[in-house]
Amino acid sequence: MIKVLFFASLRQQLDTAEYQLQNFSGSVQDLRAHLAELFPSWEVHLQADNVQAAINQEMVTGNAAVADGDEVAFFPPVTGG
Amino acid sequence: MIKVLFFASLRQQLDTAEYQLQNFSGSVQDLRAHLAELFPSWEVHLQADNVQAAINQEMVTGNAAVADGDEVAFFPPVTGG
Amino acid sequence: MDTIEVRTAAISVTDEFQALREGNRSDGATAMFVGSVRDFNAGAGVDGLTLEHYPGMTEKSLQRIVDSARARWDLGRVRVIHRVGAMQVEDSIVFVGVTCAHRQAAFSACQYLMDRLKTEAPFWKLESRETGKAWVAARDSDRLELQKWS
Amino acid sequence: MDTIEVRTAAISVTDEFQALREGNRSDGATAMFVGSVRDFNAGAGVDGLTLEHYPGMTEKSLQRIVDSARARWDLGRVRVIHRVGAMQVEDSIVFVGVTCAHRQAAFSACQYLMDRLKTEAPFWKLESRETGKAWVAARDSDRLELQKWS
Repeated sequence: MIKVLFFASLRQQLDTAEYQLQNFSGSVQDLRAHLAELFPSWEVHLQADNVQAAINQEMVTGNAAVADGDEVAFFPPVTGG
Repeated sequence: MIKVLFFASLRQQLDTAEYQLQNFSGSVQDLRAHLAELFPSWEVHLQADNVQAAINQEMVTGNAAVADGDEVAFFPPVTGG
Repeated sequence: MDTIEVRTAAISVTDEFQALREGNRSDGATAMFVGSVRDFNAGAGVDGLTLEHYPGMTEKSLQRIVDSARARWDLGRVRVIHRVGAMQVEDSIVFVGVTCAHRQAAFSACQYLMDRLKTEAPFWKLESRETGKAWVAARDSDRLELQKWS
Repeated sequence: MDTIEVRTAAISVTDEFQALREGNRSDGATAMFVGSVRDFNAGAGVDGLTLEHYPGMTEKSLQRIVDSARARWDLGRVRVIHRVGAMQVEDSIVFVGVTCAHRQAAFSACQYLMDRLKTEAPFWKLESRETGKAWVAARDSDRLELQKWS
């Protein structure tokens, strides 16, 4: 099982804070494509150039591998401080 | 009349905070030499390389001209903050 | 001694300064930065904002940034406090304070912590503007500021 | 809005921060520096110190430094408070605080004010050490720091 989290504007656009996925293997980029196939309305938001990703609370690039049990998060560029 | 002020370690070394002088004309450097002549024990302290000078509360270099009515100050490098 | 807090409670600069200084006899320098809610972001009047974060990752990210600052400079106490939730104009959003024996290192570390926090720590601002709510856009200038540390 | 004070009364960071922020809706950034009496200057234990200054020239010098900072950066409020007279270890000697719309300018201006104050403003420290009283020597490193502003 893979837990996928969405934050901030992305969470609002997808109207989803968390989504759980069974039986996935591939990269972060593959996961984005897979979710966009499952929910076509997500594609434009999830595939935006500036969307960032973390695996198990560490920032990663698109080719990082997702493993079973991982927590994967997608979010826009950060704006704290 | 010229008012001459001394601060910090220089004030302690000369044991003088203020000295008033009549009928002087010349540069700051000339004033140091003049005072060292008047008080030979001041020479080593007043002519030290790191002694700084101000005329009318503005920093100056040794060749600045001293005029009647001026307030001239001598002091060591500053150490505030 | 690091203190890292992500919290809804208001920030007290009085308390933060006291925690940085109390019993601290060896660090002559204290550099501090406070980021406040201002009312003219992007031209539209701002009434307040809501800070969202990624619980768990945010704290880890801040700790990594502080660790990295300590690896660069010999620091005394470091405090990073970031509010989340709803805030009003003039409220403090973030406090970063550093003590050090040396002034330049205190300034550099404080600025470094803010520069990295701004570009790495998972916080997002939702502003309440006259025209409605809007997510604040990240600024390229914040990314460019990182170059001075590389 | 400049506030420049040379005074014997203790410095309150609480009061200073409030004066920088109260009703300040446009400046999101506040950078502050506090210099404190520390106890290991030059290796000898320090109990306290006495700050001497040049009344009149000191205030003029600080005003000129603040004017020069304002010519370099678009600053909001600037506060420079320097204590004189007798102080104990852990007391605050100097507070410099700057508000600005931009973080980098706030940091730069605060550091610039301290760098120039350290090398130009007529203050002198007399330390009470275990070995007796001693005037603090100026440090070459303080003069070198000025180069980054030229």
